[in-house]
Amino acid sequence: MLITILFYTFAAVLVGAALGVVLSRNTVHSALFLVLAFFTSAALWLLLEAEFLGIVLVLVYVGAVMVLFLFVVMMLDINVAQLREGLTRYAPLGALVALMVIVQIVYVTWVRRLGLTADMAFPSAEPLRGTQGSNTEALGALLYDDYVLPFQLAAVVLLVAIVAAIVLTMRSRPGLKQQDVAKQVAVRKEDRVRLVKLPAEKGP
Amino acid sequence: MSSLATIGGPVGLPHFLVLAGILFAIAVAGIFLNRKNVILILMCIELMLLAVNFNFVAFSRWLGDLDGQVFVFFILTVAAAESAIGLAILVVLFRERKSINVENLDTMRG
Amino acid sequence: MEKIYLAILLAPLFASIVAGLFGKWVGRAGAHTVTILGVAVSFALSVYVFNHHVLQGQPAFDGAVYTWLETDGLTLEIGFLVDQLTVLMMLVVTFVSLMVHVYTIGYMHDDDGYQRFFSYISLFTFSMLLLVMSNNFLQLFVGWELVGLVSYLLIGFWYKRPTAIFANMKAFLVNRVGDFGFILGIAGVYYFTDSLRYSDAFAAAPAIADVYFHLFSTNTTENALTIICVGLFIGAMGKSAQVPLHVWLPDSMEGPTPISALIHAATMVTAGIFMVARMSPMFEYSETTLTFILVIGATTALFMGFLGLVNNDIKRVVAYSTLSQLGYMTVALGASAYAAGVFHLMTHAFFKALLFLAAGSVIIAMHHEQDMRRMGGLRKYLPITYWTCLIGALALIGFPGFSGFFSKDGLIEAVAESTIPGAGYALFAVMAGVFVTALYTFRMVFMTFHGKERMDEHTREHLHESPWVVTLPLVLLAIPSIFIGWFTIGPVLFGDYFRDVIFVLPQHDVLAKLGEQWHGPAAFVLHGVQAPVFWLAAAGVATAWFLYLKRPDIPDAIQARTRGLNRLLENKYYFDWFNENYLAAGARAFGRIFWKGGDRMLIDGALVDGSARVVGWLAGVIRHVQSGYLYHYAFAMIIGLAALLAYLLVRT
Amino acid sequence: MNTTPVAGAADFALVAPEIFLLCAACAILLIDLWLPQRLRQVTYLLSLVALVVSAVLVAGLPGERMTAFGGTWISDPVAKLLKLVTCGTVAAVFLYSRDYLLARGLFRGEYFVLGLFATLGIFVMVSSGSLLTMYMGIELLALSQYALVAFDRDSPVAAESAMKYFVLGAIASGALLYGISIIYGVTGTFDLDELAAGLDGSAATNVGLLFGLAFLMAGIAFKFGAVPFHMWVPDVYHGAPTSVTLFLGAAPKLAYFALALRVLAEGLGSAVQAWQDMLIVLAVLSLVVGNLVAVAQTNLKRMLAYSTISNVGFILLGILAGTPDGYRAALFYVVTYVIMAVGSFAMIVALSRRGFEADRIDDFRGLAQKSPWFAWMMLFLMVSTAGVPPFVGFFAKLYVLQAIVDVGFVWLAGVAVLFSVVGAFYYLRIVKVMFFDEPAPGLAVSASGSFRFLLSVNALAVLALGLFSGALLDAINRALP
Amino acid sequence: MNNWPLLSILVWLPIVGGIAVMLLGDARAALGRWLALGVTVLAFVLSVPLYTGFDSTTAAMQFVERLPWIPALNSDYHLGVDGISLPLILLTTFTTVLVVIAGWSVIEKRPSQYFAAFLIMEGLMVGVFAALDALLFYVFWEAMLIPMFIIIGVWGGVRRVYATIKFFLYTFLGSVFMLVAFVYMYLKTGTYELSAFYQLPLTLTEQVLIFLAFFAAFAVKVPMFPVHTWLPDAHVEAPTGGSVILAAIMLKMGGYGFLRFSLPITPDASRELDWLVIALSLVAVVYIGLVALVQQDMKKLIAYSSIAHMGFVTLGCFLAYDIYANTGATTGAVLGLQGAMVQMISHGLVSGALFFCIGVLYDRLHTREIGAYGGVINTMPVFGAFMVLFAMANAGLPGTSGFVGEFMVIVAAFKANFWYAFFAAVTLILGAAYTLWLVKRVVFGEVANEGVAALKDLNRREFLVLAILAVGVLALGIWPKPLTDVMEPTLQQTLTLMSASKL
Repeated sequence: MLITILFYTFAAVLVGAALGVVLSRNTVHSALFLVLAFFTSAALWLLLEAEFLGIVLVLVYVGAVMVLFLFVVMMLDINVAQLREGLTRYAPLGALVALMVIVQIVYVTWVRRLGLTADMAFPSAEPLRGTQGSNTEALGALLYDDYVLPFQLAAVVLLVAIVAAIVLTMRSRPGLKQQDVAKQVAVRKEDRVRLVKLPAEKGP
Repeated sequence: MSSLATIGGPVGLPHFLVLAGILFAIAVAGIFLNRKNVILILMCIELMLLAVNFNFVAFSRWLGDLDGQVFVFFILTVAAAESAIGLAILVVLFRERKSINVENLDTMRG
Repeated sequence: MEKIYLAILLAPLFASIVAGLFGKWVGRAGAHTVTILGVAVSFALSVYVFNHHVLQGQPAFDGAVYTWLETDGLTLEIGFLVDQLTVLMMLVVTFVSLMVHVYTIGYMHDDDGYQRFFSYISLFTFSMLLLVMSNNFLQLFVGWELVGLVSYLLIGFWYKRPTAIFANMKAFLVNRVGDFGFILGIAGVYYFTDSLRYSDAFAAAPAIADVYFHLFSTNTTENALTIICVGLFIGAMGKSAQVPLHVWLPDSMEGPTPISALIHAATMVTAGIFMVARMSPMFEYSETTLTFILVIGATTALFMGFLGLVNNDIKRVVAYSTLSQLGYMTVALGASAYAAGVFHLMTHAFFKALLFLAAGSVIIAMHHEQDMRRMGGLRKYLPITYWTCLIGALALIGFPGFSGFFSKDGLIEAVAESTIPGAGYALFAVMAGVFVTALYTFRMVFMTFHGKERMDEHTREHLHESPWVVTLPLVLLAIPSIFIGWFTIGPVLFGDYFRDVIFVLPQHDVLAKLGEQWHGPAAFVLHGVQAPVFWLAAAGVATAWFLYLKRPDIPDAIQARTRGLNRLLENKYYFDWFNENYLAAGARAFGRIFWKGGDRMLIDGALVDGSARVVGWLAGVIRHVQSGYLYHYAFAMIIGLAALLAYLLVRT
Repeated sequence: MNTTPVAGAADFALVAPEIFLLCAACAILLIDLWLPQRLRQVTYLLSLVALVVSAVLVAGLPGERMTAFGGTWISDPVAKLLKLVTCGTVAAVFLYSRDYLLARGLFRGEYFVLGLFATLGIFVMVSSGSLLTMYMGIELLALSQYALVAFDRDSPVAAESAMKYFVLGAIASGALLYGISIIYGVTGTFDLDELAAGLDGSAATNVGLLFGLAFLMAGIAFKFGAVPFHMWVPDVYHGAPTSVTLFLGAAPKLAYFALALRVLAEGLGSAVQAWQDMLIVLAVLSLVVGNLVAVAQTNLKRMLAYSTISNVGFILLGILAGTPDGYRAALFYVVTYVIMAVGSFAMIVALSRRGFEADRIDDFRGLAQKSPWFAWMMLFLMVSTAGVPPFVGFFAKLYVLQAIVDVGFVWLAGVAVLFSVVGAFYYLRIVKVMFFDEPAPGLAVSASGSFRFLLSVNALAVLALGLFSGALLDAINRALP
Repeated sequence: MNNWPLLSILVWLPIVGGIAVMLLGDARAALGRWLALGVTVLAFVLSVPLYTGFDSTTAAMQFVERLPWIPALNSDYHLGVDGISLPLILLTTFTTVLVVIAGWSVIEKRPSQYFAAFLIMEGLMVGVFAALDALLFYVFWEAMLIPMFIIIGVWGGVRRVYATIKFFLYTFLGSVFMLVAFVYMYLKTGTYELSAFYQLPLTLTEQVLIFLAFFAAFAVKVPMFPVHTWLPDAHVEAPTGGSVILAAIMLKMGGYGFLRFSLPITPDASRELDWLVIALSLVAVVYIGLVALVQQDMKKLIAYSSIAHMGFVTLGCFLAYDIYANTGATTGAVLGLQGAMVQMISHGLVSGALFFCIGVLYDRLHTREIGAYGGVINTMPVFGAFMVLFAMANAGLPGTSGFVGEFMVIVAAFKANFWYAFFAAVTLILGAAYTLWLVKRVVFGEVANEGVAALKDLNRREFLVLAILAVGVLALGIWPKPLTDVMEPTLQQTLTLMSASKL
């Protein structure tokens, strides 16, 4: 019962937060709603015994990504007034389509039960535990064993993201003092040291 | 720790799936309902991925199979990378246009 | 013998090629020498062949020269069928052609296209020989069209004259209408015999006569042989200028006079007559066709004669006379008196060529003035021309003793005997025609050679008789015009000259009935003098004398009184008017409708360019979906996704 | 846990090319950092070397189908073929891009590095044995492409198109993932082999599976650029620097083909009827919209983008046949299309100069008089894409037609050829502009020797492959037996 | 000589020559011209042994060459000639020589590409007629469009772009359906071999669909009403050489296709649908004849006349079924087929010659409006003579080649149905009407204007071309037997194939 109450509570908050993200006229508010959504999701995931992921969601998402978002929002000095207009005349149509998608999803998952014949209730979750009874350990074992390849690829994806972010945003503005590694490495002594031959001063 | 199964309450897989579906739909609607702010779109994308993750987590729990959670792990990673690039593009866009208004992104059409 | 036939055929062709392609090198003298030589060879050899087949009674020759093509069991050959009919035609053709060649030297003396002209007339001789010597329908058709081609070239010989180049096109096209029927007839022959040889067709004719087609609906049937024969006869109508395909012949007078004589009087236009006579084994079995022929021929004979009454162009009067006489010949064919038709063809060839050449001589003298109203009294300036012309005129009106008398009288009597439906009308027409013929013929003679001199001073001062090259052919043609009937009427009409060649069913054999009363030419002449035909002719001459010499004011008065009739005649029964304003204009109008409405608007405009426009329009419309707005794009994706989901829901 | 490690030396041997490529990319990234601008050529050359070595390594892979890393990785002949073609294509793209980048001050090492990362992404997709690996590959490729599109930071259109691409791509990723999640839920696995083994004939009517499939399909369709998930294509092709368009238009198609092949044909082969129907709709729409809208374009890059969409229709036709013949035909189509697309975009590059993009159709006016040779080369490429024999584009279409007629879709073949005719119109328009119009002022091909040579080889290959399409067909038959 | 791969040489020699000419470039155009002439003459000379070495007693394919081409599809590089293709190949090599001569000095714009295009065309056209593999055939068939597209588009008249795109798309649209039909049959037989298609049993529905697909391709090419409208445009805008090739050879491919593909492969559908073909053929004769009558542009007039004449080809091809139905025997059927073939060859010569004639005028006055001429014969007597000759041939005058085919088809048509012959024979009148009216307005009459007054008669090059054509036209008219003998066994075989039901 408690679980049920918790589920519905969090679910309601989650949906509300999601709506808040979409409907809020202030970008910062949206971002904060999103944070809220992540938090409630983490809670729900905990109900599903996905502790590691719940924590990661909070840590990585709220801690890193959302901060990044906020950072960008702040940095870009956006004309808030201009962006405030928010939803427009197409809103009803959009809502209708969204509703349609929801109806379809609900129909399939709820009414048709995805065509699955098995019990829809959650079974006991032993396999989700590692030898230590920890979800994290079990995940780790999988990641470094079965999924070692995707794991490495995830690293590459992050690398690409880094490279891309740098390529796109780093720019050398004129007048900016910047270290040029290549120049430093390629420097030759002729460039730096000028040997000046001075005639010896004649003694008096 | 108590589990959903032991309680045997009315909250089952479909509840989570529907919740995820609703999230997904809201995210999608958010993308095309929003006429002004690109950042909001990026947030909606995050929301959408969140919905997907819900599915995975729920299925993982229901199937008793950790692979789903592994997938979520990767999605989170990728999503982070994605938002980094998305924001980078946003920055570039803003530098060029001094605006992140979606309605201004229409120089190419037809 | 084959080589001789080939030589007859090819000598003029060779001459024509030399004169035509190498005219510059051989020069004027070279051109006329070689062509005259060519035709002379043909003529001489024709005489030899005549001797061989007719006088020595050698059997007819029927054989191929070379295989034109061979397919599907059908062998198409170029070959010869030389028998009495052929020989007769060959003689007529080569003789008249020779005369015309000689005459041309004088007539075309000052023309730039001298060599070209000789080349053409030699080519014509070749084509005509090809036609008459043929032993199959293909070659017949080839010759048929080739003579048409030469006719086309010659009518338009003076290609700068707008009237000439209009007339030649008209001639060709009208002939093509005839050929349209002709080729269908030929195709019909092939349908039944799988062959185009005369012999096969003739043999099959009785059998074909029993076959019936459903042409217009399944309820009506048409006799197959009738269809074939009518088709063939339509060809003849074109070539022999029968109503309503006669319209080209008067216009063809735009060509130089020698060819009017050669082609448009003596030879080519009689090809139709020849052809029907040649096909007598087929036509005999189709009485419907014979009736058709009778009616057409009779109409032509009478009504074209009327037109000769109102025309003032000397050549055109002769031309209408030719039309009328061709009608006579056709009537003879329709009455199954093929021999009479061919006989009239032969005599007519001489006297009509004579008349034309005489008219040409007049025209030379008048410096190419053809209007008879500006002539008169030429008798004393052009004595030879006058006398020869008079001979021709007497022959034409059928003055007893002249060649025309024998043929025309024989013909009329044959018609009188005929029992084929339509014979009554035909008899009336040919009888009335006699009067009309005499009237217009002597109108022409009187207006030209007698009476007041109506030409201007300048012309009168320069009037003199034509050179010998012109008068010699006149004289040479005048001789047979007078005498040939005496010698030939017996064997040709009543004898066995055509025995093996022309086939007549016993119930149609009018000439045989006449033959029962045949007592030689002299008796025939005597009988002729008492017959109404003679008196009709005499009345015609008298009327002409009265109207055009005695009281020249009366014709104008008559004309003033009968304005409607006069207009009808002057407009040639409105045939040309109808053809030009309805047929030709109609074709052009349809062409324009089809082109502008069908091709341009419907097919090109609506379908081709239309589909291109639709594509362009659609492209423009769909293009707008690509609005550039991110949310539209996203929206489209979601719609697509929703559609896929919807599909899935429908499916499961 | 005492399980034996999933990965061993043998596994790593199968990913040797990828490992090398990754190391090379990282190395180049580092080396580039230490190079002065005037030595930037080194990066370029090293990238080419990396591709060549990768290709050699790929060629050295075993010829039969093998799996590694617990089934997440597949090494089979078709993967080998696709990787080899990818190496060649990317190398060509690099070669074509050099002058363009140099002229615009974009000649930076990152272009090549991102290109290599994208190549790695393609490799991963091609060899994916599970949906997870596939997803990683997709994202690796996609992220690299987003970055490449925005590579010209001073171009407003590039940023705009990158943004569109990114957002829509993310939505598509979301849909794809949603689909994967449902399929995972229904089947309990995202290993493709297990998936295939676990499904039977009833799969095509399983509502859950189909539900997932629909989302999955949306993702795949987006990647391909099939209508109605195509909207990004014209804008991105148009907005990106031509050298990037060159990249986008070519090699990734190979990966998307692999995506479809692996997921639909291998993983969900039992549900063929379900995805066949969906693909029919997508394919027909792509043919119709792609060909129609291309007609109205004045910008060559946009036109080629729509042309891509229509060609995708053909590729999908091949796939939807659902038979080995169909997959082979689609593979043939993809490979040849890539060759033609590279050449076509390279032609734009060849004509462009600093400050002049040569991407309007009008810019090709009178090329036949200024540079007849290149006009003919472009003609080859255009008529080949239009599907006129004896060029290879014709055979590609032919094989696709064979495949769909074979499964009874004669009407689809009819639609396809009908819209090929519409398509022929706009390809002809290029020919028309080049050959029939008077030259535009200042038009000339100012490319370097190697560029000219490669472009000529490229265009002539279109002809040669057409004349001897049997050889390529044999190779493909061996790769996809 | 018989061991030489003659057909391959005829296909590839011109193509290689064309590429060589193009590579020589405009700077060395003079050399290119001579090279082009050399290649075409050589090709013509090499095509003569095809005729002399041809065994005209058999319907079997001769000079066969066969190499594997696309083994995976069982598609071979398979060439050969029989009685149908041989005359058309000869016509091709013959006409191309004349086209090269005719374009000798007239083409000033990009001459090397001009000659190259024609040479490549020649090779492809020979390929079309020689291919015995459906795929190979299709490749040649379509590839041909490209050089023609260029020829019309680059060297054409004012509306050349519209015309050439229309031409390309029209024919392309028709052909693609044929491709689908080929694919279908390939899937049934497992090979693209033509002879396998002949033996493939097909239901009536299949046959009808395949027939219609073929029909789309061939009817456009012939062209038949109502898909003919590309032709006048293409002809009018094309340069002289293009018009000649178009009229002389490309149109023949439609007729060839009917004989080679439609009739033998879908005999039952042909029987079921022969009324359609025949009706459209007769419409072509009458409707198009009337349209030709009112044209103001010489080329357009001849183009329309081409359509009308090609109506005889299609008519002749499809008479057999009605002949059998009407007479209970097939006598006359081969006559119709022969007529169709002869008509094709003859039309190649005659319309080619007429387009040359118009080209001669156009080169001088740069207009094709009939109204701009008149009395040309005064200043150009030799030309006038040729023009009249070819006009007469066009009007089907006996003694010229134009007569032979028409005569055979009309005569055969009577066997099928009186009305077929009736409407076909209308061409005697209409054909003469539009042709002679053209001659009257252009050639005859007083010198119409200063332009005509300043005309110069034929130069030696033009004379040569027209004289050669004139000889051809006359020779074929006077003695067509050598031509028909070659075709006879093959057409008999075609008749056998088209009368053998596949059901």
